[in-house]
Amino acid sequence: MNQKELAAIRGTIRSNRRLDIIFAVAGFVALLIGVMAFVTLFAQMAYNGWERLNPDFFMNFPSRRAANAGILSAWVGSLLVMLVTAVSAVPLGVAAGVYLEEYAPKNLITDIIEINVSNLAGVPSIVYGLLALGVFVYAFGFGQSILSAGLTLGLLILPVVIVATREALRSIPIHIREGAYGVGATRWQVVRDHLVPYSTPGIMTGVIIGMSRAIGETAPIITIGALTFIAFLPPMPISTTAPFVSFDWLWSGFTVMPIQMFNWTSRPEEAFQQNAAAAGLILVFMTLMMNGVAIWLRYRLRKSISW
Amino acid sequence: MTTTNQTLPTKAETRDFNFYYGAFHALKSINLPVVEKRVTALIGPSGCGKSTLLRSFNRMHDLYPGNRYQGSIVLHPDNTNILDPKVDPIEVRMRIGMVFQKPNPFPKSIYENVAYGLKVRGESSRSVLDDKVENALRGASLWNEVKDRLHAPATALSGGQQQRLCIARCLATDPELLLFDEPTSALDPIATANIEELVTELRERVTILIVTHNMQQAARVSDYTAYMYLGELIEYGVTDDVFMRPKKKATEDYITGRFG
Amino acid sequence: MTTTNQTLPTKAETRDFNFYYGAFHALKSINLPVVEKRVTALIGPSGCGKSTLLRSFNRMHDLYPGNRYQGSIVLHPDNTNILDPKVDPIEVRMRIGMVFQKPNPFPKSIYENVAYGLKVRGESSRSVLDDKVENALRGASLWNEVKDRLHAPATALSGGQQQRLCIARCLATDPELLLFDEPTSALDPIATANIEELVTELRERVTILIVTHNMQQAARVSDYTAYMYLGELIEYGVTDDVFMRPKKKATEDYITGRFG
Amino acid sequence: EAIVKIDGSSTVYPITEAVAEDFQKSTKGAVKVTVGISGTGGGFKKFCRGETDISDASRPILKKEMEDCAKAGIKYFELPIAFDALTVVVNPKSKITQLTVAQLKAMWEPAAQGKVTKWNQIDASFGDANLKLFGPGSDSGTFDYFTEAVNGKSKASRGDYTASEDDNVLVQGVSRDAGAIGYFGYAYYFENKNKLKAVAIVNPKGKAVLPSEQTVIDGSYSPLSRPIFIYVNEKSLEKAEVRQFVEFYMKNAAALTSEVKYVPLPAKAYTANLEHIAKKKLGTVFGGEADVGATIEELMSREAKL
Amino acid sequence: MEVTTVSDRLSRKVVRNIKERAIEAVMFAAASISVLTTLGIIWVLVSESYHFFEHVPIWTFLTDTMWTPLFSEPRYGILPLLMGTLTTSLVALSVAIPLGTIIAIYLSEFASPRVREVVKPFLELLGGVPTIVYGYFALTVVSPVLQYFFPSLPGFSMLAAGLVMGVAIVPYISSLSEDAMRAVPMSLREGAYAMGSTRFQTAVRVVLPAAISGVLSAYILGISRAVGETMIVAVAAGMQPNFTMNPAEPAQTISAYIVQVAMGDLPHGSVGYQSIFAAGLSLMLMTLFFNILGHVIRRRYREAY
Ligand SMILES: Nc1ncnc2c1ncn2[C@@H]1O[C@H](COP(=O)(O)OP(=O)(O)OP(=O)(O)O)[C@@H](O)[C@H]1O
Ligand SMILES: Nc1ncnc2c1ncn2[C@@H]1O[C@H](COP(=O)(O)OP(=O)(O)OP(=O)(O)O)[C@@H](O)[C@H]1O
Ligand SMILES: [Mg+2]
Ligand SMILES: [Mg+2]
Ligand SMILES: O=P([O-])([O-])[O-]
Repeated sequence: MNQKELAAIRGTIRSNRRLDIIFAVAGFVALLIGVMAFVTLFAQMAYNGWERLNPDFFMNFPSRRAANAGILSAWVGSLLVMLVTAVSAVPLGVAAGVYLEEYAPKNLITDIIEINVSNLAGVPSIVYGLLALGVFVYAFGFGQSILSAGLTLGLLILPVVIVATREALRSIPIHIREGAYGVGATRWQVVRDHLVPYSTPGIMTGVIIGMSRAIGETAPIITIGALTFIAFLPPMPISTTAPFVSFDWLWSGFTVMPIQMFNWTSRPEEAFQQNAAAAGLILVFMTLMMNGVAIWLRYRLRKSISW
Repeated sequence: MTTTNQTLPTKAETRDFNFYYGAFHALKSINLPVVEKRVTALIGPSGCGKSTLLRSFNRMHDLYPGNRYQGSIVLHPDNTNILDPKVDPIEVRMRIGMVFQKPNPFPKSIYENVAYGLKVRGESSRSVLDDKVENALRGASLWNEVKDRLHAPATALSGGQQQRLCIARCLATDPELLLFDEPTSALDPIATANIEELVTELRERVTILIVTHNMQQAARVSDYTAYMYLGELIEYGVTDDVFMRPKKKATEDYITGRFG
Repeated sequence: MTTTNQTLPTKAETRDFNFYYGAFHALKSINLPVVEKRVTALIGPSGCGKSTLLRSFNRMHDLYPGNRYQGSIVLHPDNTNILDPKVDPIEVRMRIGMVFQKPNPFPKSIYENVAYGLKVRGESSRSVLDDKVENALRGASLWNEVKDRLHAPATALSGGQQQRLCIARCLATDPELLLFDEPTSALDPIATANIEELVTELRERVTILIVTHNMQQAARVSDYTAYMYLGELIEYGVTDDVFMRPKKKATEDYITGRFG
Repeated sequence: EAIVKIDGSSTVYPITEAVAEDFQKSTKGAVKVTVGISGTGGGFKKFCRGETDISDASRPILKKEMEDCAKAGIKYFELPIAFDALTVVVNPKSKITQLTVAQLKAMWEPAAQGKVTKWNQIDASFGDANLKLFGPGSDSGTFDYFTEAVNGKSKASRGDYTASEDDNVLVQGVSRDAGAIGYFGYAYYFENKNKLKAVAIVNPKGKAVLPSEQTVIDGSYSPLSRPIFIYVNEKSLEKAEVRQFVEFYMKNAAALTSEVKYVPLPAKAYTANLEHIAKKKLGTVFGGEADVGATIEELMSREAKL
Repeated sequence: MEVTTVSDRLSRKVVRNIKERAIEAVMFAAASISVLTTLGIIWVLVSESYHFFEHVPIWTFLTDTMWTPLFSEPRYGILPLLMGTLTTSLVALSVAIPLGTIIAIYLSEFASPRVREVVKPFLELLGGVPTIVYGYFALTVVSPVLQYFFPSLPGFSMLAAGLVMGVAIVPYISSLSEDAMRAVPMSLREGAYAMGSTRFQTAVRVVLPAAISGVLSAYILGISRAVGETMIVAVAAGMQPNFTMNPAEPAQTISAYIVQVAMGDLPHGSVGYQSIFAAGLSLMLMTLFFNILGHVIRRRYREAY
């Protein structure tokens, strides 16, 4: 290649490179916008709510006096609702995911299920609220209970769990399956001994991401009608007298963090806005923790399971 | 089909066996005997159907939709046609073990890997398991290397060790026939030599059918060789005969490296 | 290093070339000439560093973190050391083309695939593009098969056609040196034969460096052969010499199939 | 398990919440009280299914709801507990200080939609600023009452105004827009006096009156003050804890109402409520219709019907 | 192998088969729950809307340009809500799609693995922030800032709500698009680089087209999210059914209308109450349309590397 051709090539490369640089800057700016949005949002809440973050705030029930009001019933409620959500969505979602990935024959029915799952993932959460109001609250008579709310959010995250399960299963190489079948395992044995254990971290990641979305959901909980003032905790699930476990709490009224926050933001007194900001901060912190756990799990997954 | 030494008992044989991936006719009228307690090698250019044939022996194709068997594969001495729809593929796989191209240990401990086949068969006594695991690992010449870390994850082993572990996993369940699909193609030369030696030793105990793309390997380890091309069995015979005095021009071309 | 026919001009050569994947020393002091308008084959057992060496010629390793070159690879006639940090890897890649093991056409039309390199080089005249695309496809013996469907997606072609398309994609930009990394290992025998024939034809126009695990292929297509083992260049020479009269015992063992 | 279940209006909620909080404290947690916000309508739906003991309501029970209750055999007491003074506010920069009901009507009536967009269309002296309207959502009791009082017909309003269920959102809106006017409960004005300016409303006697505890109780802030209620299920009252709660409510309503910035009823109204319960004066005095401008005395003396 | 008689083997097989079948049936039932959910949604929406449409002709519902179902002279035209929904979605998507795509390309092709490992979870966090929090952020921070630059902008506007909603959706789009681009095999990138492409050329001319079906799916999910997003628009967009596509005006979306009524005062069984189900049905049909579109696109552009 002679010098002239080389010079021409270098010119082309230089002009091609210019786009590289422009884009790198654009990418950086785009990222910055996202990051800045989060930082301002967080800073604003922290600025407004910082003072209210003391132990009393966590241990107090709601009150008409902003300074005495706390989030005890809200965070306990959120926790219990999440428990029901997890207990309902995880087994169902995992079983459905395993069925679709490992069992389902290719036919019309499974096609329908499949399209349906991807469609459900896009259904607005407020529509789930309408479903829950009609089905759980009235048709099944669960009322505005922890059970209704938990099941509603369970249905809401079901597609997320199903998709995460399928993805985790798909990432298990085919030769692991063949190895297990090769020594004479039945399909269920393969699923139980290999596929589910190996995909657990992946499934967990999906579940947690789904849950961190569910914990901040406001609209469907509003539609089923969460309580706003509840100055006691649901019955304890465990007792010292027989039969030791009780499921009464499932039927108990409740409130959750986003509802508490929503309620406070709509109060006339300025002081409640601080409470709302503090509750928002804690809510964001809760999702942050959950996401953190999910990220950590994903990291562990990459480390621990190698094929 | 060529003649073979019919004085030795056959462990299995395919009879007019055809196989279809959906509409694609991958194996055409294969008649292949597998002599008991001997090593039979399947050779042929890439895509000729070696793996397809091997995998038919333990009904691996059942796992995927659209595959179709035709004809029969008979397992002796009980004369079971393992392709018979009435025969449970799980039962077939319990009798016939398979080792794959890429070592595929489960991401569990070494012990759990070897014990898995036994557990699937309902064995739960700890002492029986311990014994059988040790025997299988010895059989796969792996015992000395791993006896101190039976509960370490299997994936931490080297490629060659992993492949021997997979062999141990099969041996633990005493298979009647052992299938190998290019067991050394993902391994380095030293690990390859180890596995080849192991195959030679195993032949005393178990019937072996092995696919390889390496003709030298076939020559070194096998007693019988089958040459396949485009889904057909071109030539079968005692290994030395096939390599030294191939009957078909196609076989000779392949063996002397004129293509492939 | 063995002697070589020094009367022919060399297109490129490595000088005391070492390569490290992080801490792993993958190539050790390689001195390899690549003779102009000839085919040089790199052979050796799996993992010996053939691909690593080949990919160094167009600075593919720059794409991943932690890789390190040492020594030089000189491109003639302008005597550029392509490993020099001052040399732009993009410029190197514009001068040196590469065809990979697995055909990797872009998910675009056949035409767009071949025109891609030209467009990257700033060519935008439709008629120039049309001409060069046709020439490149003819050069890769693909023109007749695809001329009626230039705007069909490239991924719809068969494996062998895809590989020839990838060759055409390189040819369109008139590379000074063409690198092939096991270009036929994913292909069937007929496609393989086509590619081999093409390589033989191409040698008239362009210098070729080809990695292959198939010794027969090396023997058939190459003028010079380099045998590598564990990151070292063991033997280099005219192909016939290396195959018929290897100087080193290791080379002979490998070529006669005693391992690998 | 002693539990009192309450649901309903968001307007009444702060008062009931305050009562519930203190009541629970006074029983040392022996009785549990829950309060929800499903809106007056949502509250009645539950109430008439027997799901709640008490329903908060910012308007009297309607015909449809009376029928529902009757069908389910639910009988109830209607207890007024406080006044809410609907407050008309403007941006502090605005020159407006007082408005007549007719002027309000000119702004808010359905016919004004899309046509009345400048202040000077109401009165030439108001300047040519754009008229920006803020009000509660069309499904709230406040909206019903305001439209009835101003436009003469419940739910008759122009639609092109910024509506929100959340009155703080309205506060934000009015405080940011120089040409803004809005209406909502007194408490929101009281807590945001620095950002808003209340407008005096010319009452039927021709006097411009600003809302305050005083003017509401003496009836001069008219027609924009309205009573708000709780409805108590008769059956529930048989439970000691509900009876106890209602009694506690009536005893403490005056103080707590002021504390959350609503206007309490005259003291005798609360005792009258308890008497009505004792005398089993069941049902509503409104006959399923909204009613504007009635004084509390008049209401207490009316005959109730189920 | 141990000697087992044929009958013994057969009986074991029968037990095994029954067990396997039972397990399969249970799993099938679990998978069917998702279908039941959809049927449940449709049943609830349709049965309540049915009563609504007894009062309101479908034609009026679809063509009237006023939505005042709770006023004394109710008008039942869904168009204003629809336009509010579309306008806020368009504003949101015109932020989220470019931003999300650029971030995805940047993370997948430009950023170092370390940066990616840190930034991606951070972005996903942004997607986990409760939308109610975003709503107040839009109202109390973004609106005033916008008003500072455009003094004529009202305190509630589709613009402010849409912009914040866009930021809230960015993580969905960037994360899924990045996944799709990561899934493009290295061999394609190597092919492009070997031809002398720069990073940008590789990213835009080879990787992006190769990942197009995944990227489009991410867009579709983003659209569904935008269309169904509730709390942000309920708080910040103004709750005023407004027959306009001008983002500088306040408006109400379908979802916002539903929460408004759900929290409100309406007696159940009234036409006003039923109207939320008709609105919900419209919303469901819209997202269904986009999801089916997404399905078709995925079919059409399925990755073929
Ligand atoms: N799942 C499948 N569906 C359709 N065709 C298949 C499938 N698997 C393999 N084939 C085709 O069947 C033929 C035989 O494949 P097979 O894998 O048995 O070849 P092989 O001899 O083992 O080759 P290799 O040496 O590359 O492993 C090939 O043409 C292959 O393309
Ligand atoms: N990215 C990498 N990081 C670390 N080590 C690597 C990497 N890629 C390859 N190696 C190691 O470098 C050595 C040479 O690898 P290379 O791929 O060049 O071998 P090869 O001769 O091309 O083998 P094959 O015939 O299997 O393609 C091997 O030991 C391999 O394990
Ligand atoms: Mg094979
Ligand atoms: Mg290689
Ligand atoms: O909740 P409301 O006060 O508007 O009935």
